[in-house]
Amino acid sequence: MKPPSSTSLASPSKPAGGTKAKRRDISVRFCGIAGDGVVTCGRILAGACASLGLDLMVNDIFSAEIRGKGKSTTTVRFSSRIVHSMGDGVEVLVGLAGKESIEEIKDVRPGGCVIYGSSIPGDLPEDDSLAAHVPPNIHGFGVPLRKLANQATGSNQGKNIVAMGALCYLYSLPQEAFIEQLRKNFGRKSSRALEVNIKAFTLGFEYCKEHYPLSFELEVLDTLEPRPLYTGNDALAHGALDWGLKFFAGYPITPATKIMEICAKELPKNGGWTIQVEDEIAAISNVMGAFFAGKRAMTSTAGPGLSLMSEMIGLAVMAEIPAVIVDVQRGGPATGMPTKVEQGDLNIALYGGAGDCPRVVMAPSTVRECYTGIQLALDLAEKYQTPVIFLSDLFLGQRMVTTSIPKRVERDRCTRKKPFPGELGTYERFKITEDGVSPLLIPGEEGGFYTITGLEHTPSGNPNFESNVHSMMTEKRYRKMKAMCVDLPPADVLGDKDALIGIVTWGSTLGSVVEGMELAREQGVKSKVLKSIMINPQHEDSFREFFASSARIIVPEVNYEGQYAALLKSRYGIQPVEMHISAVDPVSPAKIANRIIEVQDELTH
Amino acid sequence: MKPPSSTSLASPSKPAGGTKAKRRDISVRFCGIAGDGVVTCGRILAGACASLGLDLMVNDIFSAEIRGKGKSTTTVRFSSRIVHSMGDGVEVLVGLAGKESIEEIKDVRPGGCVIYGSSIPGDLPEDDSLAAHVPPNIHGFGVPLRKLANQATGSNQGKNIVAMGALCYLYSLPQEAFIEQLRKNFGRKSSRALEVNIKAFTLGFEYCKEHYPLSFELEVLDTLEPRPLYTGNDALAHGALDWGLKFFAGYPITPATKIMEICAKELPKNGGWTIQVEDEIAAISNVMGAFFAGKRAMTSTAGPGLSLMSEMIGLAVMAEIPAVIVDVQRGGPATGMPTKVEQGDLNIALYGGAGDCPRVVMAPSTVRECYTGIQLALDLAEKYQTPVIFLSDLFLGQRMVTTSIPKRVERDRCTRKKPFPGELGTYERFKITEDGVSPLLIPGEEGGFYTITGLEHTPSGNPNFESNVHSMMTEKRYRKMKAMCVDLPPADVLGDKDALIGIVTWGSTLGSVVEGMELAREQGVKSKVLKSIMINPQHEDSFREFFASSARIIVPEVNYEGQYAALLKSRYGIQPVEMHISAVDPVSPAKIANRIIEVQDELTH
Amino acid sequence: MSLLTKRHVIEGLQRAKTNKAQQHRDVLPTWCPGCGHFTPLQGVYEATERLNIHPKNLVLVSGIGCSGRFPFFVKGFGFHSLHGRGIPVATGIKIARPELTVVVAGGDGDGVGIGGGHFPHAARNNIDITYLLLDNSIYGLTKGQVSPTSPFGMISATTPYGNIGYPLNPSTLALTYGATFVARVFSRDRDECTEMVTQAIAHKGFSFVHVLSPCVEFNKFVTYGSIRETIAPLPSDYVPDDHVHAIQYAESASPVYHGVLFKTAKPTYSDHMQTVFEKMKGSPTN
Amino acid sequence: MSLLTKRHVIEGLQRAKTNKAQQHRDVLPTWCPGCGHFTPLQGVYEATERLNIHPKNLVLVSGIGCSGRFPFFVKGFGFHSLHGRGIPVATGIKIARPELTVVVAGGDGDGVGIGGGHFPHAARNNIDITYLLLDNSIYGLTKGQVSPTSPFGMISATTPYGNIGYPLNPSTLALTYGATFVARVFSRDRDECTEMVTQAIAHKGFSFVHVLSPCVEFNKFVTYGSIRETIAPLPSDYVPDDHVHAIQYAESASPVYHGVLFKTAKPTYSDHMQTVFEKMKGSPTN
Ligand SMILES: Cc1ncc(C[n+]2csc(CCOP(=O)(O)OP(=O)(O)O)c2C)c(N)n1
Ligand SMILES: Cc1ncc(C[n+]2csc(CCOP(=O)(O)OP(=O)(O)O)c2C)c(N)n1
Ligand code: SF4
Ligand code: SF4
Ligand SMILES: [Mg+2]
Ligand SMILES: [Mg+2]
Repeated sequence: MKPPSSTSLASPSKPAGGTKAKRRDISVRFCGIAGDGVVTCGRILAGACASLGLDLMVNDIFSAEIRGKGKSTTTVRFSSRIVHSMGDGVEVLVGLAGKESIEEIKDVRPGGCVIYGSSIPGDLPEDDSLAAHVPPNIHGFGVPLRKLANQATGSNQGKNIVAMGALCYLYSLPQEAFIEQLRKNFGRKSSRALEVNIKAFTLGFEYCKEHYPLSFELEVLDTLEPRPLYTGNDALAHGALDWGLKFFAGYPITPATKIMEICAKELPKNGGWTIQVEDEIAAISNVMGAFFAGKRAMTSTAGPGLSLMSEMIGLAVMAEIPAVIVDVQRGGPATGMPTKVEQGDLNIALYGGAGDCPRVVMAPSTVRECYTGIQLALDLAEKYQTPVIFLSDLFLGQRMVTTSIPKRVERDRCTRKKPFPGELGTYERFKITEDGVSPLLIPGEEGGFYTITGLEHTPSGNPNFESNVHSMMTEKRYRKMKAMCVDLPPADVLGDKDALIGIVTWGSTLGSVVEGMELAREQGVKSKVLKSIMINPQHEDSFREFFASSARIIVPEVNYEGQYAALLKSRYGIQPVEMHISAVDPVSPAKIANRIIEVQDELTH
Repeated sequence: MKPPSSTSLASPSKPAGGTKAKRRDISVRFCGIAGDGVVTCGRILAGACASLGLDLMVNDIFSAEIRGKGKSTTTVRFSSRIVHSMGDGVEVLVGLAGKESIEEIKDVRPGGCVIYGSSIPGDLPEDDSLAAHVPPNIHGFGVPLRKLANQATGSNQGKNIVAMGALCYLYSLPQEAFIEQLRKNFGRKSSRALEVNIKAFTLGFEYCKEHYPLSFELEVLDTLEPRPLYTGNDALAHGALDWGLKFFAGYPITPATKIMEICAKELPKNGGWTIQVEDEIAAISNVMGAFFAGKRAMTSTAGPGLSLMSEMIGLAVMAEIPAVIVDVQRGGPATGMPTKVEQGDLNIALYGGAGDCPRVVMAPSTVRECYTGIQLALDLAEKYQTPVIFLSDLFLGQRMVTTSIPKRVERDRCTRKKPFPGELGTYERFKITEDGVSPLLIPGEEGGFYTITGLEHTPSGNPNFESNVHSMMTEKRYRKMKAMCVDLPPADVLGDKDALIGIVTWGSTLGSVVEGMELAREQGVKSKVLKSIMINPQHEDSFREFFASSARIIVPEVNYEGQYAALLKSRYGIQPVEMHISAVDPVSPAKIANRIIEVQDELTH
Repeated sequence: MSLLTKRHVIEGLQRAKTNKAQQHRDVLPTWCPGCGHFTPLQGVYEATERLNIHPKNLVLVSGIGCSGRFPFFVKGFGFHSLHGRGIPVATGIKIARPELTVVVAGGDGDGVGIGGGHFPHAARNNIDITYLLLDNSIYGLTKGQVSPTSPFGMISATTPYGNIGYPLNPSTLALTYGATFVARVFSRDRDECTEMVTQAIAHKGFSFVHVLSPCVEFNKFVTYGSIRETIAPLPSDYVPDDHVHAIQYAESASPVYHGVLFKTAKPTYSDHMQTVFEKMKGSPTN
Repeated sequence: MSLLTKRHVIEGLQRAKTNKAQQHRDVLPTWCPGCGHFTPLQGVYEATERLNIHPKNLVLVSGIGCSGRFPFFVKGFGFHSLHGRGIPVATGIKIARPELTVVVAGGDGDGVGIGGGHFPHAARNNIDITYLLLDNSIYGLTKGQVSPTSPFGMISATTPYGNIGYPLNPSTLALTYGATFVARVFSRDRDECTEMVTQAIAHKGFSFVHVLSPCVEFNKFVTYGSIRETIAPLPSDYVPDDHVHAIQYAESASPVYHGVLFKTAKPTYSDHMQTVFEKMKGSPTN
């Protein structure tokens, strides 16, 4: 990673003053209640930063309620270096709703600041005033948000944009980038909307310029180009759409619904279709029907929906029907916590089938991998005639980041194995082959017929319950899982290859782990992490090698049971240090770093 | 185990001749097609043996088809010692359908015999004639089954009873016991039916007496009393009925349907009720509703149904609702092999829930444990407010054995924890307690109200998604699993306690393991087995101790993946020798013995 | 148009007397102001008071959805189950404890979408429960997707080019399934709603109330305004005792009729259970 | 009474011409002699021949049950899915490949019990598939338990004291759900069955054939004899174009009418998809 240059983003007209505190990266949290425009703030700040070529990550946290008084926050972390995670704490808290923001102050890092709406003293009881709770090691910037908003818009609306102006000034960020975002955001509505919002922004900016000489500044790298913004759900949907998806069947469920909504919009543009069906059982049934009929198909859901699909996924295994099932995990069990993140569905993804029921389980770690990974999922499903469960999660699905989506590559990586014309006379749907994959005719194609079934069956597909037939077909179904390895990406080692502390994690937790490793490294403790999008099957040799080269293994994951750790223990016979991280919020890199350091201490003592 | 005495079952009038070959136990297989009366044969032979106080086990194997030409077999193994399993091979094959029986000959042990319908030579093509396939080391007894049946009944019916008479003579079994069974079986229909069947029996007996001097004889123990016969499904249903079951909701599925059918008949006799609902989701929902309302309730199903219940079981975990779910396992995945046995549903039982979803999983090993185990299941469900998955299987559920059902004991082992009157003012449905169990008010009881929910919630039951609340409640849910250990039966060690080879198995496979151990012991190799009806939670200390005292662990189970072995590996860090036995037929004790001996060889070399 | 808002509920609360089911617990309804679901909630408060049902004997069951939050707002025992599963849970409760008053509340997605396989059976078996279907023709809680009762052509988050499915009619379904009390009511008509809910709870057998209950947040097509334009009371001489007639009136799209569509006396499931128990008593097998 | 037995099927096989769907594959039907399900099977053989449907374009979908074995006996592509899931699988197939002829066969338990939540939606969306419901009012494959269409009072393995649920009427359900072709036929009437199946497959839109198809093995209450006593053809002047009228005739219990109850022309789901595609072409967002 290149060391940061000293260039600053401040507009050239404004000399970089020596009084400005330098920041390597900045996290800003907007906190408010419904109607405060918290999400808009996040989008505008993110848009501005992305247009400046910064790397960033946005995380929204909504309250449980439908609407009403629930609190919500948006946090934007931006940097000129790679942003792996939401980090620990924030630099800036923008308290749009004063009272609700008080408990967020604990997350503001020392030396950071709080922007709050200043009001006439005594207006509020002391306990409810944000200003009164700002501790001495944090800068408090009072801005008369309501007054200035009123001045700009003639109403109470616009406090968020006033605060944005203040933020822009205080962190020496280029005004034009923000104005441009305001234009994008409000220009479409009406010129009056745009005008009053620019006014609000300017009032906030000018107020601070007038009252607060002190400011901060972000260190940046030299060459920065505007970057596109994606959420994991966006990337996943577009990955599939760009990879030949033709049919989507689904049932709404937080936090997966967005994927269906994108597909509903985009698929008909290319002759594809999205149907919202009556439940998740129908969704997976429709997908299997469509894939059986030769079209790439997918569904997306969360834990409750995946549970309902268990039986049909078993059929996909038995009858060798391709299917891609995206599970955007949320807190469980049961209805659980629909708006909170957890990595709790690994067990059901791996084992949630009656009988011996091998299935492919994948878990992307980054927004980019949502895009590339879902393409691999579609490929594997089609080529190996198997269900693929793709475990995203709420944090990965909803976080917004700057990312680069790769050009289409390896278009023909995995395609359906078709029977040779010569084979047709004796066509067998479930022909025994070395790799377990049988050549596949689809309806409408000439040369053979078959009936697929969830009953155990002979190679030609006829029901049969003899012991040797069952063994032969079970082996075939498991053999595909081995054969698939040729098409799988290798498991990568990140970090210090020679470190004795090895970390294995899965899914979206990787970002925090990478950042935690960097923090530990700053403390002089080296570590490495094995990154694999594949949970089952895996390149087992890479894992074995990694374990052999590590003195201690740490397995951090966001669930109580240590679901991945259990798999690794049973598959590889290791005895790892397990980190079962409680759900709800993104994983703290500092906690990871601490654990790495602790383990290092144990190793050396 | 007492050594067998030399007393024989032969009727006193008939002196035990020195020519009779002694048998320690006898297995008889009847093989025929629909209409041949194979099952009747099994029931009569079993009834006769049970009335003589012998121990026995019966296993029926039906063809896949609804009716039609499918072959079916019934095997009865009886002995004056404990019959742990179906054993390996059979002593006698009774070929009611000649052609279909040919492939069964391979299972007849050397020195055993085949009873076949003799006919005029040339009547049948050589290939289809059973007689032509009897090898020299097996005795063939031709009996003109059809002719004698015709003589007795005036029709082709009754071949089975003729064969039964032959069997009775050849093995020196007491005629009266058979006549008594014929009376029980046909007496209810009409006196004519009884008469012709007794005639058929006698003709078979006399024919053999006339033609075959040679015969066999069973060694018996001294004191033998008539024994009752139960299948696992019978025992399970009656166990629940005797233990306060008041409601059963279910959906038919082979091989579990029988349990519902018994409950449908019996429950209304005590003011209980059975409803056949629209699907398995409704079944588990009904059960949870009834248990919520304070009544002991249960459902039974097989793998496909258990899959469908996944989501509701998650709710039972989250909302702490008792539920007992019996899964009579059959071959999988998907519709699989409805009439064949497999232990393939352990994974879904343990892990088939979204999120962190702890549940109790039990697996009885014997018919007797079906009775006692389901009572424990009901108790644990009620006391610990948790779903309990009870894993029986087709072989255990359908096998018929002589067994003793214990008297009602420990009636108050586990009862619902109720709030103290003083607690009512501040009643909290999910109160945090040391053992994780909250005092429970049920609808209609006075003093407090609550709403249970599948959302994460506070102790009072209100939805709440805060990190600390989720941690606290997750811990509570897992804590119950630990606390429960006080109510669990210990894990028993069977076999030679000082052996270095330790076996851990689960469910119905135990019987074959015990017998395999005995066979290995006869070869001079000692071993021991740990028997635990509890899969989760377990008395982990007993397991650790067992593993510590064993040089090598063998884990035999009837599935391809080694589902239990995976649990043991990850839970205890052991590296067992795994035996993944292919499904379909009962497990061979000889295979177990061989593996024990092999492992012993490895240990000593 | 006078919408029902939280204010109404708070007023209701203030009027409430202790130990009556009408008083909800410590949780204030979390619905959006103006949400149609407030009216049937108020209906349950008043009906249980009128019928003098002690809250300890009242069980509210629901699935998931905005409508699914119903039990939290009522004093009594509540079972907030899973999406679509309110009816089978309630069936189990009722068979186990016939003396309890069991009310199920659920949305159109919950009851006609994912739970659509359960509805027919509680109805045909004449399980003595009351089912309030709060129909806003949208998935509210998940923020605005089409539902099985959404009109053809409706734009929603998952039908950006318009809904190409035709809607089901929950009142007709209830009739076809064999419900023994079927009423339809508009959430704007607070008094009628209370009246219908009261009759439904009082009815012995499976009673169904189809509440047209707009989602002010996400449904811009089916609104208080759009419903008001098509709705009309059943003719004053309408007698709700003819099944085919009832279906005909239930199916009518203009006007959409409200009122009691059908009502008949028929032994309930529990009644039949009793008959079996009686028979058993006399029989020697007992 | 001349029952249809395997002999008929074998005769059918012998008459079959190669490459026609009427010829089943290497699997002979495993049903009991006399089972009602043979007649609709023969119906599919003859209908596909009459309609000249090439087996490569024919897809038979089913759930689980005796009826579920249907696809194995037909030449074409078959999808023997899970209990109750034939309809959603067929929906996926049809949307993905509208040019295929998709026929679903299933039992009363399969379609009205466990699969009862799917049936309404394929019907209301007018998915262009044919659904043959082989109704024997019993669970055949699992050896004789009550089904949602079993009459009140029926003794079965799970209702030893008589069924205390009231039956659903699949024809009425299909009508209420919006099926655009609904016929009822008695499995004894081989020619009418063939005719109905042919019309159903030829119909554009969701077509439903309710086959009264006795289980000779397990149902001693609903039999060829009992059905013959109650069944009658629709009046000769009956015109199957009025929905309420159709429901009235479908509901009738004595007599139970057979024939085409309802038939209407309505754009199918695929038609509406096409309309959207057309619109997209013209739009600049494409
Ligand atoms: C199995 C499952 N699938 C999906 C969801 C997500 N979900 C929650 S509520 C809901 C639909 C709500 O619509 P409706 O039932 O009409 O109730 P409303 O919110 O409109 O009152 C959905 C799809 C879920 N909780 N569980
Ligand atoms: C999920 C699931 N539950 C239960 C079963 C067992 N089962 C197989 S067929 C059947 C019912 C058959 O009845 P029906 O659908 O009427 O068909 P029929 O055999 O009468 O033609 C049942 C309950 C199953 N295969 N899968
Ligand atoms: S989103 Fe709609 S249904 Fe939900 S509370 Fe708000 S108005 Fe009511
Ligand atoms: S059991 Fe009944 S439904 Fe099944 S094949 Fe036999 S007659 Fe037909
Ligand atoms: Mg709704
Ligand atoms: Mg049937």
